[in-house]
Amino acid sequence: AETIKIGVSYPTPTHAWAAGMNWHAEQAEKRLEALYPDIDLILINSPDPNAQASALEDLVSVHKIDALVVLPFESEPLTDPVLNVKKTGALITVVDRGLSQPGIEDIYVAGNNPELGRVSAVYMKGRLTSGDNIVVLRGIPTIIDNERFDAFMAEMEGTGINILDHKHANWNRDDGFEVMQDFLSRFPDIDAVWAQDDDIAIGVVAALKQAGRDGDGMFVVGGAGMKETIKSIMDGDTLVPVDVLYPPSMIATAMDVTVAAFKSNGPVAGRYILGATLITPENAASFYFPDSPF
Amino acid sequence: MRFDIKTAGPAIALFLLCIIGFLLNPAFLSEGNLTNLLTRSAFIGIIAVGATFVITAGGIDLSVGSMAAAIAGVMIIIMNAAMETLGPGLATVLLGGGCSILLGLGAGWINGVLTTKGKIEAFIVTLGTMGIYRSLVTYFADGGTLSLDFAIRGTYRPVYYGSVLGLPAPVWVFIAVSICGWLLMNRTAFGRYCTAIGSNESVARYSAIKVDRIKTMTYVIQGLCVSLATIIYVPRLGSASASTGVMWELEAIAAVIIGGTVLKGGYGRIGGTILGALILTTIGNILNFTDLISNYLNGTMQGLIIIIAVWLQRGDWGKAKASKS
Amino acid sequence: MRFDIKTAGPAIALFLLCIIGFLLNPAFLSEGNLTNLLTRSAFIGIIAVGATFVITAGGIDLSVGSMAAAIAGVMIIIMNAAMETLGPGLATVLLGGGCSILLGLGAGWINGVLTTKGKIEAFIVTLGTMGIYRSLVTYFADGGTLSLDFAIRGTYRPVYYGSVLGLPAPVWVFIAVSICGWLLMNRTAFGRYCTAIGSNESVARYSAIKVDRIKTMTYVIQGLCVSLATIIYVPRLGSASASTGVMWELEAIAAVIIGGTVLKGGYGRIGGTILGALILTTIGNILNFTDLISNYLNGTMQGLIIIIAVWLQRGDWGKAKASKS
Amino acid sequence: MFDETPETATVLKADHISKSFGAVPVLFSVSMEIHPGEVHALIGENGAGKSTLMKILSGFHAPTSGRILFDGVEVVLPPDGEAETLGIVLIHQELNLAEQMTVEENIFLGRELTHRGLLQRDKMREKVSGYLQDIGVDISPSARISDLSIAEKQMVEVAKAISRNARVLIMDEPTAVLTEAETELFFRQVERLKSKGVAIVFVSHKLSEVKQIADRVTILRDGQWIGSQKAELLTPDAMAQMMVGRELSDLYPPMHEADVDAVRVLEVRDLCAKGVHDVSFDLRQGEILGFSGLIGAGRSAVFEAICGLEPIASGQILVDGVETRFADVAEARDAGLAYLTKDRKAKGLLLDKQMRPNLTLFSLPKFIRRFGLDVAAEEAALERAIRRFDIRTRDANIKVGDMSGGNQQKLLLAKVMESEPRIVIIDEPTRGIDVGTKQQIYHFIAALAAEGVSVVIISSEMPEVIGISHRVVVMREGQVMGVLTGDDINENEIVRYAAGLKRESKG
Ligand SMILES: Nc1ncnc2c1ncn2[C@@H]1O[C@H](COP(=O)(O)OP(=O)(O)OP(=O)(O)O)[C@@H](O)[C@H]1O
Ligand SMILES: Nc1ncnc2c1ncn2[C@@H]1O[C@H](COP(=O)(O)OP(=O)(O)OP(=O)(O)O)[C@@H](O)[C@H]1O
Ligand SMILES: [Mg+2]
Ligand SMILES: [Mg+2]
Repeated sequence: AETIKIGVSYPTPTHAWAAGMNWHAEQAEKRLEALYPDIDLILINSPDPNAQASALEDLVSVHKIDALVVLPFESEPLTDPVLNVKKTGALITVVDRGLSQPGIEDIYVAGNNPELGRVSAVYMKGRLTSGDNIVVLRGIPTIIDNERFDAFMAEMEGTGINILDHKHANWNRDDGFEVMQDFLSRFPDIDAVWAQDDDIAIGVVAALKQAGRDGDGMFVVGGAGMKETIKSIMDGDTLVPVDVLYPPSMIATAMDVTVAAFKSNGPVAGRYILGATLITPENAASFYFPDSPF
Repeated sequence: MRFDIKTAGPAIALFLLCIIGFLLNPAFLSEGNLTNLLTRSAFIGIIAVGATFVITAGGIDLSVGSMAAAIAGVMIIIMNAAMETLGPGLATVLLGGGCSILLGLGAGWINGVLTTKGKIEAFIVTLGTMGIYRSLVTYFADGGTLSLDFAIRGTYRPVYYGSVLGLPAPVWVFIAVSICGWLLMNRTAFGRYCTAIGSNESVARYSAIKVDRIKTMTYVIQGLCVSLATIIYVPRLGSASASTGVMWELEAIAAVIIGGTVLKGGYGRIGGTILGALILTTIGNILNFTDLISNYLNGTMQGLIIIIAVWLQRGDWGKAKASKS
Repeated sequence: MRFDIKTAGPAIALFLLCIIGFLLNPAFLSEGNLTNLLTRSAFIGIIAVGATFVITAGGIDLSVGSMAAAIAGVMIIIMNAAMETLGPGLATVLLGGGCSILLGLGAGWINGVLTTKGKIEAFIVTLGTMGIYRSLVTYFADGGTLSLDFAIRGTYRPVYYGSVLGLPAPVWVFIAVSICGWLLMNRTAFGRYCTAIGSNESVARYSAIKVDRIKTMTYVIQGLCVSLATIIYVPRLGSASASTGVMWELEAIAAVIIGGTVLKGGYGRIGGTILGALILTTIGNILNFTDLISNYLNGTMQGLIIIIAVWLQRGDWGKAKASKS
Repeated sequence: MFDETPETATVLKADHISKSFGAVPVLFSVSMEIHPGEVHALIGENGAGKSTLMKILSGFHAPTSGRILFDGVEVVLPPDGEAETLGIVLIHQELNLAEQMTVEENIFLGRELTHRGLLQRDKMREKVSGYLQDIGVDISPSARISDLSIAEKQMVEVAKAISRNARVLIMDEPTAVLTEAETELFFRQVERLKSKGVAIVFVSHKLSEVKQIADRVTILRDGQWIGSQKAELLTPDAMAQMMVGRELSDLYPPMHEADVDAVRVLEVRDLCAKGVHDVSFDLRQGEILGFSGLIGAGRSAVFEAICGLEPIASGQILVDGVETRFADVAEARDAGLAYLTKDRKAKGLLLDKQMRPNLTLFSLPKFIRRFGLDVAAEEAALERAIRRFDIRTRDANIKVGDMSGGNQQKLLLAKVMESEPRIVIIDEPTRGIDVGTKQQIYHFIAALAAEGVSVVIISSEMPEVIGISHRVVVMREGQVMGVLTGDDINENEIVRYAAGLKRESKG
C-alpha cells in the first residue's frame, strides 16, 4: 500500500519542556511506525519561525506529506505557511498554539496557558494573606508568557497581595538564579515566588538556598511538570510544594489522533484542550515519567 | 589562475552540496524545491550583499537581524494604522514599503555615524543597536507578535508568493540587488573606495578618500538591504516578533565570508556572497530532507559542512601560499 | 598621559554605573549584592581573559559559549558515571575537573589548528564549532537538561558557593586567572608575540616567531579559560542544557572590547577586560534593581549603556587622534 | 678584470643563484662573496634584484637554483628570519616593525631576554637606550612605533640590527630616509662593527655614500651579475655607468631662472599645528621650493596640515590669494594641491592591490564615466604612467607590495601626478630610486616647473635640494629658520640653519 506520510514540525528544543515534547514525539514516532508499517512520520524541528516556515515548505515539496502535525513557534507568522500546506490537501493538526485564523486546522490539541497562570494564582492566593509580598519571574517575552502572566495577575487582583516586581527569566535556570539573587538583594521581605516554569524555579530555589531565605514558609510555584519537580513533590518538598501541569506529551496525543484519522473508520476532527492540572503530593505519581528527559 | 580557483571555490562547494542533496532524495532537484531554495536565500542573500560592503570597508554589522525585526514591526504598525484612512490597498503597502526603506537608511546611518564620528568600534556599536532594536520590537509587540491585518495581507501577498516569468518575486528582488551590488562594488568609484579603506585606511585618507563618509555609506547600504529584505519578508509570515531575524547577522556574515570576502576588509566579492547565501540555505534544506540524523545533530552537520565548504575552497590557496603576505 | 585615559576609561564607566546603581537603590552597594556581582562576573570574566589573547593575536572565537555548554555536559555525564566506581567524593569531582580541562584544551586546540593549519578564517571555524558544540550538548541531553547527581553536588557545591576569607571561591579563581593572564600578556614573551602577530603578522613571521604555534596557543588558552569557567559554573545549578552559555561569546568579546582591546588585534589589555566583564554584569544587575523601565526595554538600556560606556572612553581618544594610524 | 680580492675566508657566499617568482625570472646565476670585516655594497637599478638577493642570502626566500655557502659549507638557510640564530641578520628595505608596539618591544621581538619565563623589561629597556644612544637618536624606548616619524623608524631598524650579535649584517637601503647627519652617525656604528669582524652588506642608491664606506662593490643589472670590485677603484660615475649600462649625463637639469614676479599660488602665514610653530612661507607659480632640515624638523607636518590631513591650530593659508582651509585631502586635491607622502608603505600605496587601482586611487573622480569607472581609461593611464615614469615590473599583474622599492616609489609619484596638480608637494621624491631614474625624475620636476606647476621638494638629501630648488626653506623644531636663495643655497648654509647655529630674523 501507499505509505502515508505525516510531517511533524515543532521548535528546536532549547529548554527542558521542549525537550520533553521532543522526547514524547520521538517515542510516538517509534510506537506508531512499529504499529502501522504504512505510516511514515517525519520529525523536523526548527530554530525560529522563519526556519519553521521553510521546513513546512520542504515537507510539502520534498516529502509530499499527507498530513501535518505542527506546533507553531508562534501563531501569527505560521498561519500563512500552514495555510499553504492545507492547500495541498493535507490534514492539519495544530498543537499547543492556535493559528491566528480560524478554520485552518482539522484537529487542535492544546494546553491551556491562561489556565496555567490562573491555577498558579489560585494556589498562591490560598496560602498567602493580604499584605504578603511575592515576586514573579516570567519566561521569554512571547504571547504564551503574556497569557500566563495576564491570567495570573487578573486572578491576583484585589487580594491585597503585593506583587513587588516581575522580570523576565527566559525559562532559563541561570537567568532564574540571577534575577532571584537580585530580587533578594532588593526586597528584604518576600513570602513566595511565582516562577511560572520549572527551569526558572530551579534557579530560584538555588538562589533562595544560597541566601538562606528558603525557610519561614517561603514557597515557589513553577510550572510544566518536570520529572525532577514532580519527584520532589512526591517526596514532600515544602519549598516547591506543587506544580502546574503543562504536558509536553501533547504532541504525542496529537500524533496519535492524526494517525487515527487515517486508520480509524470514522472521521476524526475537533479540539482537544488539555487542562492545567495542579500537581500535588497526592496526585503526583500519575504524572511521573522517569524515562523522559523532562 | 589563482583567481579562477578563488572564484570557483564557493561554486564547487555549492555544486557538491547539490549532488549530496540529490543523492539523499531526488526530490531535491524538483522545480518546487529549487524555487523554495532560491526564494529562501533571498533574505539572507540580500542582507549579505549589504554586509559585503560593510566588511570590505573593514567594518562589521551585528545589528542586521534585529534591525530587520524592528523594521518589520514598525512597518506592520504603520500599515495597520494606515488601513483606516488608506484602506487595505496598494497605497498602504507602498506606504509600508516606503517607511521600511526610510527606517533602514536611518538605522544604517546611525550605525555608521556612531562608528565613524563617535569613533566607537563597529562591533560595539552594532552589538548595542542589536540589543536596542531587538528589545524595541519586543516592546512594540508587548512581548508578543505584531501581525499584519489580514485585509492588507491579501494585497501584499504577491510580493512574497507571486511569480513573474516563472520565478518568485523575492528571487527577482535578490537578482536585482545582486546586480546592483556587483556593479557598485566592481564598477564604481565607491566600490574601489570601500576596498581601499578596508585595505589600508591611512592610504585611503592620503588618497583623498572621505573615509568617514564612505564608511557611513556602507552601513547605510546595509540598512537599505535589510529594509528590502524586510519588505519581502513581511508578507511571508505577516508578522514580526522578538524572534524575527534572530541569528541573521551571523548567517549574513557567514555567507559573506564563505563567499571569499576577507573579514578584516580590503577584498570583497559580491558574487561569492551570493553563492555563500545559497550554500547556507542549501545546507538547511538538505538537513530537512532526511531523518537519518538525529534532529539534535543538525547544528553539528551544519557546522561541519560550513567548515568543510570553506576549507575546500581555501585548500587550493595552499599552493598560492607564497603570494600570501 | 594617553595611557592614563585609556586605562581609566573603563574604570570611570564602571564607577559611574555603580553610582547610578546606588542612586536607584542603595541596596545595590550591600555586601550581598556586591558579592553576587563579583561571582557572576567570574564566568564571563574568566572566558574574556582568554578571549583577550585570541583577539590580541588577531583572531576571534565565537564558540566559547557552546564550548562551555558542551564541556559542562560531558563533565556531568562523566561524573555521574564515575560515581558508581569512585563514589560521590572528591575523586569524582577531581576527575570531572580534570576532564573539563582536557576537553577545554582539546577544543581550543581544534579551533586553533583549523584556523592556522587549515587556513580557514577564525570566524568561520568558530562559527562552525559553535554550532557543533551546541548541538552536541543538545544531543547528549536529549534536548533537555543534564543534571549532576545530587550526591556529587554536595561535595562539589563549595566550588561555587564556598567562601575563603570572605570572598566566594569563583571570585578567587577569577582573580587567579586575571593575574596569570596579566602576567602572561604583559610580562612574558608570549604576550608580546600575540601583540606582534595581531599588529602585523608578516613582521612577526620575519622575526622568527612561530606564528601558527602562537595563534594556536591563544585558542588553547581560550579553551582552558572556558574549562575553568565551566568548572565553577557546574556546581551552581548542577546542570547543563542547550541554553547554557548562549550568547556568552558575544558577552566575552564585548567585555574585551569595552576594556580597550582592539578587535583587529595588536593591542590587548587584560585589566580592561576584567573591568569590561564587571561593567557588563553590573548593567544587568542594575536593570534588575529598578522597575522604572519596561522589562521589554532591558535590551535597549543595555545597548545604550554599552555604547555610551565605550563612547565615554573613546571620546578622549579624539585628542590623541593624530597617533591613530 | 673583476674581483681581484685575494682568497680571504668568506663567511657567506652566493654561488650561481637564480630566482624566479612563478614563471618570472628575477635573478640569473648571481654569485657574491662576503668576507668578514668588510663592508660590501650592492648596487643596481631599481628592480635589478638586489632586495631579492639579500632575502635569499638571509633565508627569507629560497633560491630557485644555486648554492649558498656559509663558512664554506653548503647550507639551506632556515626560513623566516631564523637564520639570525646563525648570525645572519637582514634589515628589510620596507620597514619591518610592528606599529602598535614600542621601540623596545620591536627591537627585542623574537629574542626577548627572560628570566624564569618572565621578561626582563628593565634590562631590555636599558640596552635599547644604549643602542639608541650609540646611533645618536633621541627616542624613548617606550615610544610606540606608530608615533614615530619614518626616519625615526628607520633608526629603530638600525638599532635593531646593531643589537643583534650578527656575523653577517645585511642592510637593504638603510640610509634612504636618513639625512646626512644621521647617516654619519650610522656609519660610525658600521665602522665599529666592521672592526669587530662583522661582515656588512648594504644596498644603497647614494653612490657617494658607497664610495665613502664600502670596501667592495657588487653591481647587478636586470638580475645579472655585472661585477664585483674594490670600491677604491671605482668613482661614483663609474658605478653609475656600470649599473645603468650607459653614460649618465648631468644628474641635475639646467635650472630655469625663477620668475620673481610670478604670482604667489600658495601663501602660508603663521601656521601652527602639531609639531609646527608659526611657519610662514610662500610659493610662486613655476617655482621649485626646497624644504630642508633634520629629522623631525616638522617639514612633513607643515604640509600634512595644509592638505587637511592634520588639524590646524591657527594661521592662514592662501591659495591664489584666497584664504582657504582644506577640510580633507579631497578638497586640497580639487584645489590643485597634491601631497606625496614619504611613507609609501603605510600611507602611500595599497600593498595588496595591483598597480592600476593604486595609480588611479587619488584621482578616481577623473575616471568616472556615467557613474561607473572607465576601466579602459584606467588601463590607458597605467600604460602612460609606466612609460612616463619608467616603472619596471616583469609581471604586470603583480601586487604592489611585491614590486621593487624604487618602482613602488615611481608608482607613487605617478599616482600623485595623475591628478594633474598645480601645486605638488613631494616628500622625499627619490627615496630608494636609482641614479638613472633619479636623473629622469629631476628632469621631470624641472619640466613641471617650466610648465608653470609649483613644486615643493621636501628632501633629506642635501645635494638634491641644492641641485634643483630655486629657493630653500630650512626648518628646525617646527619653525622656519631661514629661506635661502641663489648662491646662499649651499651645504654650509643649510647645515648652519638646520642645526640652529643661524637664524633669520623674523620679518
Ligand atoms: N614576491 C615577489 N613576487 C613576484 N615578483 C617579485 C617578488 N619580489 C620581487 N619581485 C620582482 O623581482 C624583481 C626584483 O625586485 P627587487 O626588489 O629585488 O629589486 P631591487 O633591486 O631591490 O630594486 P629597488 O632598488 O627598487 O629596491 C622586481 O621586478 C620585482 O617586481
Ligand atoms: N614635535 C612633535 N610633536 C609631536 N609630533 C611630531 C612632532 N614633530 C613631528 N611630529 C610628527 O611626526 C611626523 C613626522 O615629522 P615630520 O614629518 O614633520 O618631520 P620631517 O621634517 O618631515 O622629518 P622626517 O624626514 O624625519 O620626517 C609628523 O606627522 C608629525 O605629526
Ligand atoms: Mg520516520
Ligand atoms: Mg630593493
